[in-house]
Amino acid sequence: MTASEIPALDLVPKTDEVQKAKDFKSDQEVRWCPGCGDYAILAAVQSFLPSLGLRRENIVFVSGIGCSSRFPYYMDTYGLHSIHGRAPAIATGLSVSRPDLSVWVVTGDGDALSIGGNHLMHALRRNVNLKILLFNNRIYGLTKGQYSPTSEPGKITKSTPQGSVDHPFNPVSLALGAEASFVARTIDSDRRHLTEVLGAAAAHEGTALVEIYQNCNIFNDGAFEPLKDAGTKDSHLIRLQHGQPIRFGSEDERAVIRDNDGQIRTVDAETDGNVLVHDAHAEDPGVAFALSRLADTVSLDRTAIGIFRDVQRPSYDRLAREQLEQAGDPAGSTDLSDLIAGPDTWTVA
Amino acid sequence: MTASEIPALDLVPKTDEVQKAKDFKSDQEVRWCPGCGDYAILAAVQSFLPSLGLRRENIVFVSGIGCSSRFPYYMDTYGLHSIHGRAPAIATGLSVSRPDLSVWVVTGDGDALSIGGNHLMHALRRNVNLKILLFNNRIYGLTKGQYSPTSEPGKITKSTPQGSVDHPFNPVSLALGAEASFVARTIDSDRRHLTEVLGAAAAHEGTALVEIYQNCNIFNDGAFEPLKDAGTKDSHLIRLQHGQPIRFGSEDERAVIRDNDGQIRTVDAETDGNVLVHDAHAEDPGVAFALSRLADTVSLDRTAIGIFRDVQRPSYDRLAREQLEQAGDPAGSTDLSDLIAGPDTWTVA
Amino acid sequence: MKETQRRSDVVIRFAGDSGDGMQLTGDRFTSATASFGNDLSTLPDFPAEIRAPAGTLPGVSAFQIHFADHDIMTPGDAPDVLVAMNPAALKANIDDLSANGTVIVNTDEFTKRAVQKVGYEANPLEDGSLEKFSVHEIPLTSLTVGALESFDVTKKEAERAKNMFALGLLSWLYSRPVDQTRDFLTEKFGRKPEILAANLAALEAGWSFGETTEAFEVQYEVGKAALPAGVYRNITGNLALSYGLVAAAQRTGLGMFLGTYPITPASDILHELSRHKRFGITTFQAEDEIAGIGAALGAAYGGSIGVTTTSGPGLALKSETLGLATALELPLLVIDVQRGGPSTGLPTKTEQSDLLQAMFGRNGEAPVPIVAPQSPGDCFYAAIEAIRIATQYRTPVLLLSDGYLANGAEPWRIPDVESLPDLTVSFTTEPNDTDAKGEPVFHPFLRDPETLARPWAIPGTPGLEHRIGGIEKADVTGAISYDPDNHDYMVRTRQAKVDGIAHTIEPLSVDDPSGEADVLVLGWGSTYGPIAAACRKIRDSGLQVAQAHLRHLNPFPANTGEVLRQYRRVIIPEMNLGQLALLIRGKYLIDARAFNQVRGLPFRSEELVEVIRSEMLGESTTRFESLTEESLA
Amino acid sequence: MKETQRRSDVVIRFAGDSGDGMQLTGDRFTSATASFGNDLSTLPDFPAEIRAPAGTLPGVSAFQIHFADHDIMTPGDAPDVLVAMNPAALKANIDDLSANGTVIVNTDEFTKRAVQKVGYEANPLEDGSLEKFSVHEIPLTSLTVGALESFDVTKKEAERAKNMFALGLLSWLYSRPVDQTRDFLTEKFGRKPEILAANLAALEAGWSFGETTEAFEVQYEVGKAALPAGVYRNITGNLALSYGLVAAAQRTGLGMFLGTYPITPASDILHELSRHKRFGITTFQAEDEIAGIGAALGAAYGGSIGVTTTSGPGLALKSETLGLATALELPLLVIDVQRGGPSTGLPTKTEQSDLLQAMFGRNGEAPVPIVAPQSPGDCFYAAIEAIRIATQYRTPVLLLSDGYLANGAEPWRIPDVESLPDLTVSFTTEPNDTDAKGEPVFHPFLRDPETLARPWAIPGTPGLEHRIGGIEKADVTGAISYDPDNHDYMVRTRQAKVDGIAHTIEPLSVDDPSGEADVLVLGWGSTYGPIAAACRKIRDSGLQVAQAHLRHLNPFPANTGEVLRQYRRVIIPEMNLGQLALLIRGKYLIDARAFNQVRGLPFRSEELVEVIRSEMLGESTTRFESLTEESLA
Ligand SMILES: Cc1ncc(C[n+]2csc(CCOP(=O)(O)OP(=O)(O)O)c2C)c(N)n1
Ligand SMILES: Cc1ncc(C[n+]2csc(CCOP(=O)(O)OP(=O)(O)O)c2C)c(N)n1
Ligand code: SF4
Ligand code: SF4
Ligand SMILES: [Mg+2]
Ligand SMILES: [Mg+2]
Repeated sequence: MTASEIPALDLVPKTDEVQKAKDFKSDQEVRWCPGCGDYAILAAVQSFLPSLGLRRENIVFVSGIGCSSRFPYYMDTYGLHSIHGRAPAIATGLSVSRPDLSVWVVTGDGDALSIGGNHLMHALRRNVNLKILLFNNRIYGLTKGQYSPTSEPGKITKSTPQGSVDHPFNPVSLALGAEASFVARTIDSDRRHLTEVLGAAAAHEGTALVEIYQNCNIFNDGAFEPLKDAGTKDSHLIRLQHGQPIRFGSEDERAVIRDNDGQIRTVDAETDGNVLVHDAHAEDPGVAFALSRLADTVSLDRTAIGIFRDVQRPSYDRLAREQLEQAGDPAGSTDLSDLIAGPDTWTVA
Repeated sequence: MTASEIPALDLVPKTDEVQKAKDFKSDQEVRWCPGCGDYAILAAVQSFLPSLGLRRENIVFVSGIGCSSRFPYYMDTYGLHSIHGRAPAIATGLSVSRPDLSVWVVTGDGDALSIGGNHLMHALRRNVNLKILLFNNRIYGLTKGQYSPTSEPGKITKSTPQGSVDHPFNPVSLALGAEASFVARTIDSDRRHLTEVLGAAAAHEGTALVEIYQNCNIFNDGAFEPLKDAGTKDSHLIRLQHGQPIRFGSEDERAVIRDNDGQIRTVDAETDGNVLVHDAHAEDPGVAFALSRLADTVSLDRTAIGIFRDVQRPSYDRLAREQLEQAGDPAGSTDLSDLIAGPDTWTVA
Repeated sequence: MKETQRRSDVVIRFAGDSGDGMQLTGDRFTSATASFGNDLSTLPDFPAEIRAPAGTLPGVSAFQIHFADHDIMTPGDAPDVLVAMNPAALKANIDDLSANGTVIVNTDEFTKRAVQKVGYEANPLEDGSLEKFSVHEIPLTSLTVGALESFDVTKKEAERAKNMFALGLLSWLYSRPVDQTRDFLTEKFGRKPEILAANLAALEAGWSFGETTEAFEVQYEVGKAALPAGVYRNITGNLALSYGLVAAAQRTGLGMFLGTYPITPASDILHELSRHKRFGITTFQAEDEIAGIGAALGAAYGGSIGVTTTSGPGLALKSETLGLATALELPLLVIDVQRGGPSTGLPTKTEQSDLLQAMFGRNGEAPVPIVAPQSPGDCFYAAIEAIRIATQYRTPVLLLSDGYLANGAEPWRIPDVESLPDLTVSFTTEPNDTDAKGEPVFHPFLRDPETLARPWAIPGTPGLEHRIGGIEKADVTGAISYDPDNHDYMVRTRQAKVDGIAHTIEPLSVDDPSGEADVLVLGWGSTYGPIAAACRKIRDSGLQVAQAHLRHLNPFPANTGEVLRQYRRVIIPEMNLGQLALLIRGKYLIDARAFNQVRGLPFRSEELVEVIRSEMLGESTTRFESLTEESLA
Repeated sequence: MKETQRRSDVVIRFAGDSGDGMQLTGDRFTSATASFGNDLSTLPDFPAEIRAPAGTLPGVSAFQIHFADHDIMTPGDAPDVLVAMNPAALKANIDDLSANGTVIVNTDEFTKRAVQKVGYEANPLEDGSLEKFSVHEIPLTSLTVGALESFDVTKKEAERAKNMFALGLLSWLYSRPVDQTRDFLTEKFGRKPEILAANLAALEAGWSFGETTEAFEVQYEVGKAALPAGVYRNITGNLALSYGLVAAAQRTGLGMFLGTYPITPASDILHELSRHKRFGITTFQAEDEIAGIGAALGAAYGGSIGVTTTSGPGLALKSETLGLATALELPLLVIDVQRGGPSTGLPTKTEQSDLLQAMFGRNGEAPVPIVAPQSPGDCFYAAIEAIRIATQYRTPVLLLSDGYLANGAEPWRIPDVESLPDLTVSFTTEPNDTDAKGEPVFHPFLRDPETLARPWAIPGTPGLEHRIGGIEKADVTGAISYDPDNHDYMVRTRQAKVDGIAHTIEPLSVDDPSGEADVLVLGWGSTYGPIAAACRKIRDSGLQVAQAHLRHLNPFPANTGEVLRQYRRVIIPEMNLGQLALLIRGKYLIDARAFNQVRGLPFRSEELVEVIRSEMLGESTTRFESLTEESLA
């Protein structure tokens, strides 16, 4: 599906030129640590964008502060590196006032969920037309290694020498609780999956939240190793695919079912009948939420990736635009004069 | 259950004196509009507190800004009327540093969910030992009637003359997505239910979020009428009771079931077998979340009230205190001297 | 017919319970007075509570109007007439009444209980305490109910119409027209014909009561004021500000985006603008102040006129993002309708105590131009001027209004919109530089040599793709730079850009009719009226005094120092503890005297007269803040 | 044995890639130097990126140390020795080197590609551009790898030890002991014996290389400094500040609660305090800065010493809550470790540009006392002083440190903890007033007549239940009050309380050995060292100059005006655009001259010498900011 076929991108100008990944590379030197997972994501995004066929100047990346938030500098599009946690708010003003832009937000687990949690939630609830890429490395990278709101309990970091006593957020659950219309999760190292998810996000009208598990090899190396290691990944990862029964394990020997008490559970070897079929388009987010709860925060066993939810709800942008249009255009300066005069005037000669 | 029997209140000093509601009335004139739902909540809280048997001076009410946030002035306990949205943060510092206090937060839908959304979410995730009463009147009262994050779509207010284009939060869903260990909903006018829920919240270790539907008779009169009106309330309200099958309607002719696709639904007249039994203590919040989704935002049909979730998870306060205790006491000034000297010193004669 | 006496000006204060409709009554009286052709000025004063409990002091809501047959400057120091709808209203306001003033009381509400409730030991109508005033005791409630007996309304509804009775009575007493009020009521109650009829009847009854009762022997007349020719309307500051924004947006040719969060007394600007989408204005009620300014900044980046409105506590929250805007060098308008502080303070009262927050409330060297209107109607022009600066200099601009301007009203000569300045903005659409190889390139921080403004090149412009951010940028290219000298240069350049605005603003002008004054009173913002009134009174008494008023607080007009140095003494009255005074002293080393009040209310001009005069005559200066050693820090 | 020459002081700068371990190398050299008994001062300077790409200019990380046989004030203007681990390090630092300075370069990294990557046209080691320096070309990497051939480490691991080789070499060159470094490595690599062995061997190899190679003919010695008697340690500002907080908490007898959010360069205070729970210190990493200060304020309400730490952007976010703290009148300590602004600015660089934000960055009149340390070790005492003021006056206090103090180090005489001030706090536990009926009551805003502090009565105290909030309060009772005169009174009283602190702080003292100076240099914060060094140099040259340094920025010491007026000329150097200068000029009407640099780096004392001298001699003053009309606004 190219951009011209994506209704959500209707208003964004297209190009006929053939674009390459390198067209999206800016002249700025990339300044992440060697080995950082951010490189893989950058490369994936740069390779993915040409498939949309949008005019480069109509794409904007807005970010907050953090290692991840350096992202816009490396993209040869418009870009705004803002302040900590506020990117969704800033991007909201841009997106609502400029329907001809494809607006992407790049943020980190601290930026999006700690200081910026409120803006993220409100963007989701309003369904502002933003594609939000949340690089979750479960640590504060840029400030050199404090725990974040997604760090596992008991984590020992610079600020928690005795181990963190915080219970972490699950970004997918949080987003679903905040009325998100599109929520997905993917992994820095899985280029194909990442690209697929980016495509679905781009095609979505409204806010698309994409959580990307990202390795910070300096301060939290191997955080997602169980999901990457050849020995464990098949047993740990649940790949959600719309319309497919949810089975996993190297030989599909595990499955997700709904149980008698209403709970969604994973089981070993189950008969077909009971296996839950994934419905990303279900109006009710209840099952998607339940799927987000399967993962073990520490071992990462039963971690679902893919698109949890993707439903249609008019974007805030569209509804706001419709009100503008309904209001009509003023009849030039006559109207302005009428407005400021109001009904009660008198004349002094 | 009196305070002495509630483990969560172990550390809060008790009194033998018999307390009455009026012992909790301060000398300040109550300044809400005549007819405001806040009066009923105030009366309910004042009547309820004596049942805990706590020493009055060990109870603190912390609030933000809004009509609801005037609450602490009317309680003859300690009280702090703070700034807009920040009460959970302020109360966190108080609660964590003072385990001998029973700390209550009073907030509104704007205060808690608009400007203060992030602090609320983080308190919930950490499970700070706060009892949060969220007066939801689906409007900004104090600033004279703008829509709030819980207002229904299309709402016409001072700031939305063409109707709001925001999609509202569901506070119960949001809290569950934010890892809440206790979430309940009740109604200003139902004194018995309100009192019951307050009791359960007080008995909970960690954050207890209680959403209270509250009528603002000036700017949003009748917002919850379908849940109060004798003609509609039985058909609209789902009263959750732990361990009970979830049936509702004036003759229990409606029920909540889990469906084949994993969804939780309401149905008319259903056989016993399929009716969902409410389990407020379920470790997995999936079903509670699904129950929170049943309500229709506009008509309020299928609105569940009661305790959605009430599970045990050690409070942040307790875990933080344990670390303090583990660290031990310093050996007076010797230890302080050792600390500041450090290992590498030299002497200048 | 009764006797008619002429008055050159009158001050009336309507006071009652929050639920008594005093704001509406005042508003209607104002409207009639405006259309009659008087000059006028108003001061609403209402409690922070929505409906404070009936019959209590904190529940009193008041509205003061000053109207005259000549141009006036203030809502008046002391009312000539107090309408007190209940004991609380009497108690809360009686001390302000001018000597020999008139009191009209609603005796129905002076029950023993009601009187005691507000702390009167005895009924003030009976204990002789009102002796020095001319008191009219009128059972307003029962008269209204009586007049409406035959109407199809409940007793409560009838009682509620007592404010219209009072309005009718006062309209008669001061010979005000009531047609407009009739139209207004017809519009308002169009769908409730019984209520409409009752209110019209109450209005009528009040008028007739004046005409027939013996209590009132004289009717007063206040002639039309000789205002400059033109078409006039009555306008409040918040409304004028809103219209100024609409007009400015139109003159730039761009859309406007208001990102904001409700807060008293700024919310009405949101309410107003949300009704004018047809002028290309998008209003966004954000989740908080930070998101409000953030969204406005995002929209500005996209090429809209970004605006955010707030009051003091909200401005504090916006600090960090405002700093980002100074670093990004994008146009942005931040409007602070100041209220009483610190913290929540006195949310419905007025104050000028955010000036230094506006100047300095950001990390690092982050200069922001500041503009302040001086009267309700002037809010219109101040908004336009602020947007001129923001767009031409690519900078956030702060506009400081206050609670008094916001809600106060005055007659306003409606401008010809064609005469408003042309603010057409042109975005950069082409490369503006060449690289080492001579290829055309776009440099987002290559400045206009005149204004030092950087180009405004918005997303969607092909070939100008670039990235900006809050980290220090290299001169010209805008690439991230940690170079020490570049940083020093950029810090100074941003400052120089803001300082340079002084070249495009009118010089500070002095009002000194005789040209012989050696004392200058310098003000800013809403104190213009009281200061001007005080200066006029002083001149009327035969002394000379000069007045100058700053519309631009940052930068100051280029001639400010020169002007101030011409006077033996400069006096700066402010509704804060001396904030402008600090800036003036620090910059010009002039021993300006600060006269400060932080009472949540505008200055009374009589008080200013006293203060200025004592300074002129070299009498006691104890009323001045000693700005030296002891107290200013 | 080689020849040994004495030097009175030396400045060395280690520079390399972020990954080269230059901070560690500098740290170890410092530690050895400190324990040897020199006086010293250090300046780390590292990029904002965690690991900027290897071999690039932005990736260069440097550490400068100045050590001497006498007391010194600064890390030195220009290094005598530059250790450059790669071409980027050479390029970024060579311009700072003193004339005839020594360069030690790691030739292994000077490949053609590496040299071109940083923009050198030709290899600087070959093109003669380093001619004026004494250059030692040493293949540090290969020598290290060679020395470790027999060790059980990978080549990469061996290469990584090259910093230890360099450290060994420099230690030999300047006769530094290496025992402590050995101990340190043993501790650090205890669990990786091969790595430990390799590092120790590399250190050894570096030392031997110096001793044996002919490249170095002379070894240097810098004698012990005659510091005041006592036990010393080396300490950075952030560490001293952390210890000051622990000590102050102990002296108050209360628990401490740190509510904070990580931000460079303040985070280390959180890291440090989180390790000292046994002193009753709770650290809370909040979701943002607002929650950080909020939680600290909540804890203060509960009777803890509430502290929050941040840098400029975080202080902006805390503004609103800080205003609440001034209204609640509760003790609270807000620490701002200033960095380069505006906005994100230069996060790892130093600046003094938050002073006016600290003074005025809140809505309404919300005065906050400000304390600023003048050296790394002084951070300890400043923390104690700030907590004294906060607890005794029940007020939030701002402590302004900066990036230079935070990360810079100096030898510090360890104080006897018993000699620290007794800060015991007593809460109010009994009613403090009587009501109309003579019954005992508690009035939360009945003030101490001496300090104007209100009682601190914490929850849990029976009989003193009361409510406080951000709305204006009635004097004494603390009930909500909208009364105009009460508001004016309360605003002035809060100001008077803060002003009154001046009575309890030491008067401003002047350093003017001859007593004959007529020019005074006034500073605050971390500029103390460079200013003192400059003044010393001027005096050494036979001229007289006076120095005074403000530790309290609000209120100023009571004698400040008196002191300043004694001088013909007052010069105020600041790392901002003249913030203290504005306050001093505004308050004292003294035509103080501002000398400003905003380069993210401490002043070089030579530059200050030039500036001060030219002012003394009445020569060109063009280097001064003209604080009159044109530029200060
Ligand atoms: C207002 C503010 N507070 C704090 C900081 C310091 N800070 C910068 S990035 C960051 C957190 C980074 O974590 P995350 O968002 O997870 O990004 P990452 O570096 O891990 O990609 C913090 C606390 C800041 N720059 N601004
Ligand atoms: C920082 C700040 N922003 C805005 C306001 C204005 N304000 C006061 S209360 C309120 C919202 C009230 O709504 P809600 O929390 O629902 O409380 P309610 O009055 O309905 O009980 C707002 C926007 C403020 N006081 N402070
Ligand atoms: S610190 Fe971690 S997240 Fe940041 S650039 Fe380095 S590896 Fe990546
Ligand atoms: S405005 Fe509404 S919420 Fe506020 S006091 Fe009045 S009725 Fe209650
Ligand atoms: Mg992270
Ligand atoms: Mg509300």
